[in-house]
Amino acid sequence: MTSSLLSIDNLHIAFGATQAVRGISFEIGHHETFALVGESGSGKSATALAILRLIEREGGRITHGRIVFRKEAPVCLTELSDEQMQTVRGRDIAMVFQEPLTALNPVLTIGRQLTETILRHEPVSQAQAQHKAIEQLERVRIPQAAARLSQYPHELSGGQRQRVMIAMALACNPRLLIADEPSTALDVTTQAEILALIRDLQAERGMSVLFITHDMGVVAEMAHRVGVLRHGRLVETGPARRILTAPQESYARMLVDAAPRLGAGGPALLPETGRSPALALDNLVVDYAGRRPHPLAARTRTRAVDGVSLHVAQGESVGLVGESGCGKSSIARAILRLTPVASGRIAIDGQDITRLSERRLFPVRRKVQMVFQDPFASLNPRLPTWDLITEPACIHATVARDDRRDMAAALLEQVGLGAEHLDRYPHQYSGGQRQRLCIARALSVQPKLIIADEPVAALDVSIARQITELMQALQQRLGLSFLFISHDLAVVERLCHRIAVMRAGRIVETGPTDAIIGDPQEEYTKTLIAAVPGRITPAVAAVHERQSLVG
Amino acid sequence: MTTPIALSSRAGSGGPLALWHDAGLLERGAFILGLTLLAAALFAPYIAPVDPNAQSLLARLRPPLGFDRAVSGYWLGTDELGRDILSRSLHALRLTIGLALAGATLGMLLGLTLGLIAGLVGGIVDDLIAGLIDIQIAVPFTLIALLAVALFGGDLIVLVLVLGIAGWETFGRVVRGEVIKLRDQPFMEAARAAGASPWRLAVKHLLPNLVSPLVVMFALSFATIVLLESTLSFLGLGVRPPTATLGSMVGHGRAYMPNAPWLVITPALLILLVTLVVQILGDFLRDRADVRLRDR
Amino acid sequence: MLIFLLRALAKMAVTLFVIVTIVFFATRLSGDAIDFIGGDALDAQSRAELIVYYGLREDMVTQYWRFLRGMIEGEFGLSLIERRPVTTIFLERVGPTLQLVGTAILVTLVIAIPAGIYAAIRRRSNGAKAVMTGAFIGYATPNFVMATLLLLVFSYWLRLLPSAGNGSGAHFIMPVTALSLTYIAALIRYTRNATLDVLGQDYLRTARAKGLPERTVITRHAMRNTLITVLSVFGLMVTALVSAGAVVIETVFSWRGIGDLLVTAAIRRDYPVLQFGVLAVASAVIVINILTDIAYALVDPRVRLGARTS
Amino acid sequence: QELRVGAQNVSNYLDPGEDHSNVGSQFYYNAFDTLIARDHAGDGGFVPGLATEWEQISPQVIEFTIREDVVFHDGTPMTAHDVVFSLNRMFSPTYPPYMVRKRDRLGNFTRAELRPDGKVRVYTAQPEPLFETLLSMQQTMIVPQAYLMGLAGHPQADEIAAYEAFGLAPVGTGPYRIAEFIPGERIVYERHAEFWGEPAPYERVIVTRIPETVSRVTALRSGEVDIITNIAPDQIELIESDPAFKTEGSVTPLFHVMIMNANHPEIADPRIRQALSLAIDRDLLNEALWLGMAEVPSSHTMEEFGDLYMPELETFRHDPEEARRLLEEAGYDGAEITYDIHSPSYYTNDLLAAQAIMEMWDAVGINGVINPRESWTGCSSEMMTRTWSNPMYFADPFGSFGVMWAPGGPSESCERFNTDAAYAETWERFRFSEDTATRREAYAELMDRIAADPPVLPLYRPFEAWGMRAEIDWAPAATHIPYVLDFRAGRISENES
Ligand SMILES: Nc1ncnc2c1ncn2[C@@H]1O[C@H](COP(=O)(O)OP(=O)(O)OP(=O)(O)O)[C@@H](O)[C@H]1O
Ligand SMILES: Nc1ncnc2c1ncn2[C@@H]1O[C@H](COP(=O)(O)OP(=O)(O)OP(=O)(O)O)[C@@H](O)[C@H]1O
Ligand SMILES: [Mg+2]
Ligand SMILES: [Mg+2]
Ligand code: NI
Repeated sequence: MTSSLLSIDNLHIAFGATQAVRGISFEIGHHETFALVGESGSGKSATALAILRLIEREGGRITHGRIVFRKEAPVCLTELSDEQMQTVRGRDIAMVFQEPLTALNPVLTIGRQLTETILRHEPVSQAQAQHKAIEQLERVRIPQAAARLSQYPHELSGGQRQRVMIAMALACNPRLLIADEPSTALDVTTQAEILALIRDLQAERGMSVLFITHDMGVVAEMAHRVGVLRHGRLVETGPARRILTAPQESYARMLVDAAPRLGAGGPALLPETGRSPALALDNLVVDYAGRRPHPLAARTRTRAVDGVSLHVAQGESVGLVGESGCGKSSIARAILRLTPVASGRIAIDGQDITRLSERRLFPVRRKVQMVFQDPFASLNPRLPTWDLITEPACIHATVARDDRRDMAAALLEQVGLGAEHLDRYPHQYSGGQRQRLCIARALSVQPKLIIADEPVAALDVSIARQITELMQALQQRLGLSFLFISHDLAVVERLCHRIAVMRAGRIVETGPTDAIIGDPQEEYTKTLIAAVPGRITPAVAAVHERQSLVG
Repeated sequence: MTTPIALSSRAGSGGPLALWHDAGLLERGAFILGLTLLAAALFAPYIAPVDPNAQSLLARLRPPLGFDRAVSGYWLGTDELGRDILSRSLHALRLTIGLALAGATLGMLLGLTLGLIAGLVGGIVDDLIAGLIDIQIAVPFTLIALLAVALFGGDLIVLVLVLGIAGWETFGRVVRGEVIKLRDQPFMEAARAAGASPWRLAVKHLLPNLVSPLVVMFALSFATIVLLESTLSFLGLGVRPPTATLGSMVGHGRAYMPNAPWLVITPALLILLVTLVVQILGDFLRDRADVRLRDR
Repeated sequence: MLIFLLRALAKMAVTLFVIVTIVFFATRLSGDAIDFIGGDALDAQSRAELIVYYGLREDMVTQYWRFLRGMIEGEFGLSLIERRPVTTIFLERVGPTLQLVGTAILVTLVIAIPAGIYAAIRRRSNGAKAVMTGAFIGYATPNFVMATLLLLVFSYWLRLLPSAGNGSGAHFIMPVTALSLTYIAALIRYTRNATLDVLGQDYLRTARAKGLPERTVITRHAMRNTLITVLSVFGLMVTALVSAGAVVIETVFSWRGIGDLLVTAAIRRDYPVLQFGVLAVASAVIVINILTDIAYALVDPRVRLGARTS
Repeated sequence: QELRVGAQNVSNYLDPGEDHSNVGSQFYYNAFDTLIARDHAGDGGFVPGLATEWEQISPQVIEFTIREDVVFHDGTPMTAHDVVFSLNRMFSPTYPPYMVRKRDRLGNFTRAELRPDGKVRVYTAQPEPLFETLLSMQQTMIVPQAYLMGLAGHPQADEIAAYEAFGLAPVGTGPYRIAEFIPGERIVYERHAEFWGEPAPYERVIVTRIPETVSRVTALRSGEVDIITNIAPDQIELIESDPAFKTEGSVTPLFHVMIMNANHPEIADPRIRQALSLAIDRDLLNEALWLGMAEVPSSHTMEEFGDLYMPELETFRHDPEEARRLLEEAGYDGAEITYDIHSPSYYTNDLLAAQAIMEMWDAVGINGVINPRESWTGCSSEMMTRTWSNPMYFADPFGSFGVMWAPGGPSESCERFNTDAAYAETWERFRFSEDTATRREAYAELMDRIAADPPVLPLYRPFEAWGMRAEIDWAPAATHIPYVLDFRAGRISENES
C-alpha cells in the first residue's frame, strides 16, 4: 500500500516520564476509514494529536517515529516546523475533538469560528466565506443554517454543537478527517444521524477518516479497517470484518466479545411478590423555571417530566431509555428530592416522600442511592477516595470513624479497584474508575434502591461489562432494585427485567425487556431500536472492506 | 512555575518534603528567607542589640556603620530620635507580621463566613451581604479608618479590626461567587442526596474547593495590609508612637529621605521582602493546587 | 435590561442611603467641627455662639432630617470651613482626580494586560520571570515611598520633571507612575492567571487544529476570554482607585484632588463636604460596578444581566 | 516680575478680622493696612498707616486723622466711613466669628465714631494702655464698607452672608490686590497700582500650597518656586548644600507649649503638674531637635514684648530631682498620663518632642503615653496634657499669655484652668494699668501663680526657616507676628549676582 495517504511508522509518545504510545505503525489509504479502538487511556487521542503535531501543546512529546503524509509529494509531518504545520492543519488534515462542549470558543459566534477557518486556508472574500459557512452548516443538516451564524455555542444543543464541529473540520475539504469519539455524548438517534453524515460526506468528497471510538457497533458501521490499541501498542490491525468476526489477539477478542449486542436477550421477569414496590411514581410532574420572555412577563416553565407513573419492584431492574433531554435525569433528581416536584407522588418502600421535610427525609436517603450521570462532576475533586466513598455511611452513622478506611478498602475491592487507591483524588483516576467510585459510594450504606444514571457511558466495552456484571451480582446477593437510565439499549437489555421508554417527558411504552426489544409497539420505540448502530454487523463490514480495496 | 515538575509528584498532597521537592530555586529561596524573617521577628527581643525605644537625642540621624558620623553600636544608624534602627526594625517586623497575619486572618474569616452564608442561603440574606460588600467598597478606606480611630481610639486591637475589615469584602465577594458557582455542581447534589447537612456541605464540601482562591487572596491580603498599615501611618492613623511598625517607620522616615535615606531603606526593604516571600509562596501553593496547570 | 437597571438603581439608592447615614452619625459622634472652625482657643460663650451659627445646635435627628431633605432637593449646603457650596468645592477637585485616576487606569491597562499575557504564554522564560518579579516588587513597594523616590530622583537630583501641581503633561508622569505601579503589578498577576486558565481550554486546541497561526490563536481566541475574567477584577480596581483613591499621591505631588479633600474634610469634621464627597464617590463606585456588570454581559454571551454569579 | 511661593498651607478664607490662625497670618499683610502701622524694616516702632496721625484724647479715647487718596483694590476711594465700619464690625460684632476675636482681644473697645471734622474716634470701656498695639493688629485692618455689604445683594443691610462672602473675595488697601484666590490652594497677588505708599516690588506673587516638606524642597530646587515656607532645622542643610539656594530664619514669636488640665483628677494636685514640667529638659530638646536654634524661655516672655520682656523671671525650669520629690510627696501612683498630640503632625517636631518628653517623664517615674488624635481634644474633660501653640498675636504679654490665660478666657471656660478673685485682681492690674512698672509687677505675680499651679509649660520658641533662591534678599522681620509673608517695598529685593 505505497499509495496510502498517511503512514505512521513506529510512533512513540511520552508525557513527561511516562510512555503513552510505544511504537505503533499503521497506514490509512485514500478514501479509507480506519478505526482506532481500545481501552480507555490506551493512547488513541494522543496518536490523533500527534498527527496534527498538537501533542506538544498538551505536554506530550513525540520521542520516536515518523508520520508521513502524502498529498502530492510525501511530507514527514514530524519534521515540519510549527509554521509549516499551520498550513497542513485544517486544510489537509482536520480534526473533530472528543468533547464538543468545550471545543468551541464560548465567546465567539458560530459564524466567526467557521469563517475564520475558511478565510485562513482559501483565498475568498469575507462574504464568500460567509456563504460557504452557511453551505457547510446546511450540509451537516443544521436547521436554519444562516441564522445560526450569529449564535453562540451555548445556544445550541449538544448534537448541534457536535455538527458544527464537524462542519468546521470539513470546511476546507481536508484529505484526512480525524474524528475522536464524535458521538459519545449523543443519544442513539442523534448518533445515527452523525455517523450517516460522516459516511455521506466521505463518499461525496473521497476523503480518508481516522475514526476513534470505543463502541464496536459504530466500528462495525463505519470502518474499513480497524486497529486495536492497548497500553500504547497496536495489538492487532486488519480489515474490519475480520477483526469483528475473528479477532486473533486475546485482548482484541475480549473487546469484541464484551461488546453487547442488541437482541441477545435480557434477564427473565421476576415473579409477582405482592410486597410494596421499592419505588413507585404516581403521575409525577417536574417543572423547571425558565427565563422571562420579556422583563415584565412571568417566567416560562419547562415541563421536563409530564405525568410519569412507574414501579420498580424489590429486586427488580427497570431500564429507562429515551432520547437526550426527554426527562430521564429529571425523574432521578425528583426521586432524590433534588428538584421540586410540581405534582404527583413518589413512594419509597411504600412510604410517601413527596412532601417530607428534610429531617424526616433523612432516614429515607439511606435507602436510595444514586449514581450520577457525570461521575467526574459528582465527585468532590478535593476529597480523597476513602472519604468520598464512605461519606454516605458516615453521614448515616453506619460506620465508626476509625473503620472508615477499612470499609472503603472493602468497597473498592467490590468494584475491582485496589486498596492502593484509598488516598487518591478523583482527578487521578480514569473515567471508568471514577464511574466505579460512584457505584462504590452508592453501595456504602447498603441501599434498597440504586438509581443509576448512565453509569457506563464513559467506559470502554470491557470495563462496562465488568460493571454491569457487578451490578447483577449485587442484585442477586442483596436483593437490590435498580432504576437504570441509559441510552445504550444493548446494555439495558442485558441488565433489566423491564424497560420504560420515554419521550418528551412521558412514558410512551413499558414492558418486559424481551418484548420491548423484540416486538416494540410504539413507533418511537421502533425508531430508537433501529438507530442502534452495529445491528447490521458482518455483512456491511464486508461491503466496506471491498470498497476500501477498490478505492 | 519555574521548574518542570516531575510527574511522580502529581498528587495534590504530600508532606513538606514533597513540597520542598517540587519547589523551584525561587520558591526555595523564598521559603528560607521567610523562615529567617519569621525567626527574626519571633526572637526580636533577644537578638535586637538595644531597646527599640531607647533614645539618644544627641545622636540623631546618624548613618549606618561605615559612613561618616556613624556611631558605634548602631549598625544600621539611628533615626530621628537617635533610636537604633536595627532594633526598631526587628521589633517592627514582629509587629508588622503579627498585624498583617491577624488582619488577613480576620478578613478571611469574616469574608469566608459571610460569603459562604450569602452564597448558600441566597435571597434576602444574600442581598444584604452583597449590599454590605458594596458599602465597604464605596466608602474610601481611609475614611473608615479615620472614623474608627476617632470613635474607638487608636489601640492595637482597633487597628487589627480596621485592617481586617479592610480586606473582608474581597474575600466575601470571591467566596460568594465561587459558592454560587459550586453550589449546583453535581457533587454538591450528590452530598445533599446522601443527606449531608448545610453545615457539612459548607465545611466539608465547599471549603476544600475554596482553598486555592483563599490561599491566593490571603497572600494578596497580607501584602495589602502591610501596605495599608503603612498608608495609615503616613496619615498618622497607625500604631501609636513610639511603638513602630515597618509601615510607620517608613511613613515617619519619608520626610528624611533626601538627607537620611537609611531611615527608610531598612524598613522598606523588609516590607518588600516580607510581601515578596508571601507572594511567591502563595503563588507556588496556588500553582500546585491547579492540577491542570502543573503538567504544562 | 430594564428590570436589571431598575433593580440596580433601587439597590444603589438603598446602599447610598445606608452609607450617608453611617457617615452622618459616625462623623458627628466622633468629633466636633467647632474646634477646627474656631481655631484652638475658644472661650465657652464663643463656642456656644459658633455652634448656633453653624447650625449644629439642633439635636442630631433634626439635623439628619434636614440633611436628608436637602439631599433630596439637591441642596447640599456650604462647607463649614470654606463657606462655599460643597458642590463647587467638589467640582473644583473632581477634575484633577479624574485626570490622574483616568490616566493611571489607562496606563495600567496598556501595560499590565500585554505583560500579563506574555508572562503566561512564556511561562517558563526568563522574560516572564523578570516581568513577574517586577510585578512582585511593584506590588510590595508602598506607593508613597515610590512617590517620594521618584520625586527625589527626577525632580530633586535630575531636575527633569516638575514636582508639584497638575499644569502640563510632564506633571502627570510621576504621580501616574507612582499610582499605577501597584495596580499594574496586581493586574499583571490577575491577567497571567486568567490567561493560564484559558490556555488550558480545549477550544484553543481547536483553534490550532484549524491551522490558525499562533498570533491569531492568542489574540482572537485566548485574549477575549482572558479579558472577560480580567474585566471583573479590573472593575474592582477602578472602584478602589476612585474610592480609596490617591490620597497619598495627591499629598506628595500637591495634586488637589478628591482624596485629599475627603481626608481633610474628615479630619476637620467639615460635615457638608464630607457627606457630599462620600455620596458622590460612593455613587461613582456603584455606577462603575453596574457598568462593569453591563460590560460583562456585553462581552460574554453566556451571561445574562442580573444573573451574574460573582 | 514675578515671585512664586510654595507654602505648606494656604488659608480656606481670607478675612483679617476673623482669622487668627498661623496659616492665615501669612497672607494679610501684603493686601491690607491698619490705621497704625509698624516700621518692620526698622525697629518696629509705630508709624502712620491709614491714619496719618493720632492723638490720645483721654485714657479711653483716641482720635485718628484718616489718610486721603487711599484707594481700595476695587478702585473705590477709602473714606472715614470705611474705617468706622471696619472697626465697629469688630467692636460690636454681629457675625459670630468676629465675636470670638472681640472677646479674646478687643473686649475693651466699645465703638468707633466719625467726627464732623472727618476724624475718627475710638472709645474704650476702661483706660487702654495698648491702644496703638491693638489698633495695629491684623484684626483691625481696614476693609471697604460698600463693597463688603454689597456682597450679599443688599448693600444697606448688615448681613452675615456678606461677611461670609468677603472671606472668599477679599479687598483691602495694601500694595498687592488679591487677584485670584482658590481656598486652600492658591493665592495670586498682583501689584495694586494705586497703592498709597511705596509700590510693591513684584508685579505678581503666586502662593501655591505644597503640603509635603520634601516636595517643597524639591519644588525650590527644580525652579518651580522661588521661596518655600516651613523649613525645619533638619532640612536646612539640605537646601544650603547647594550654593544657588539659601535659608533665612529666626525664632518665631510663638511658643510651642504643653498644657495640662488642672481639673483632671489624676493631675489635679499641682505638685504632679509641677513634676510633669520639671521633668522636661527643654534645653536638650532644643539641642537635639532644633539643633540649638530654638529658644528656651525661663518664663512666659519674649523679647518682642518690649517693656514687658522679663527674662529675669524663672517660672519654668528643669529639675528631675525636684520632680521625683514632688511626685513622691503628692503620692503619685504611676497612673497613666496621656499626652495628646495632633496627628498627622501639626507643629514642626511635635511628634518627636512628644516622644522625647515621654522618655524624660519615664526617667522620673511618670507613666506617660502619647495619644495621637486626628482632631483637637477641644474642651474634653478627659484631656490630661497635650501639645498646643501660644502665638504672640500682638506684641504684648496680653497678646500671647493673655489671650489664653485670662480669667474667663478659653482655658478657664474649657475648665482646665482655674482662676480666683486674687488672680482676677492681678490680671486687671496687668491688663489695664497705664504704668508699665505696675504691669510688670502684676505679670510677675501672675507668673508666680502659674509656677505654683501650672497649667502650661512653654517648651520653646521654634526656629522657623524659609528656603529661597540665593539672589532673593528676604528674611522674616522680628517685629511681625509669626509667619507673615511680607513682600512690601523695602522688605524684599533681588540682587543680580
Ligand atoms: N496531559 C497529559 N499528561 C500526562 N499524561 C497524559 C496526558 N494526557 C493523556 N495522558 C496519558 O496518556 C495516556 C493516553 O491518553 P489518551 O488521551 O491518548 O487516551 P485515549 O486512548 O484517548 O483514552 P479515552 O478513550 O479515555 O479517550 C493515558 O494513560 C493518559 O493517562
Ligand atoms: N435545571 C434546569 N433548568 C431548566 N431546564 C432544565 C434543567 N435541567 C433540565 N432541564 C430541561 O429539562 C429537560 C429534561 O432534562 P433531563 O436532564 O431530565 O434529560 P435527560 O433525559 O436526562 O437527558 P440526557 O440523556 O441528555 O441526560 C430538558 O429539556 C432540559 O433542557
Ligand atoms: Mg481520548
Ligand atoms: Mg440525563
Ligand atoms: Ni513554578
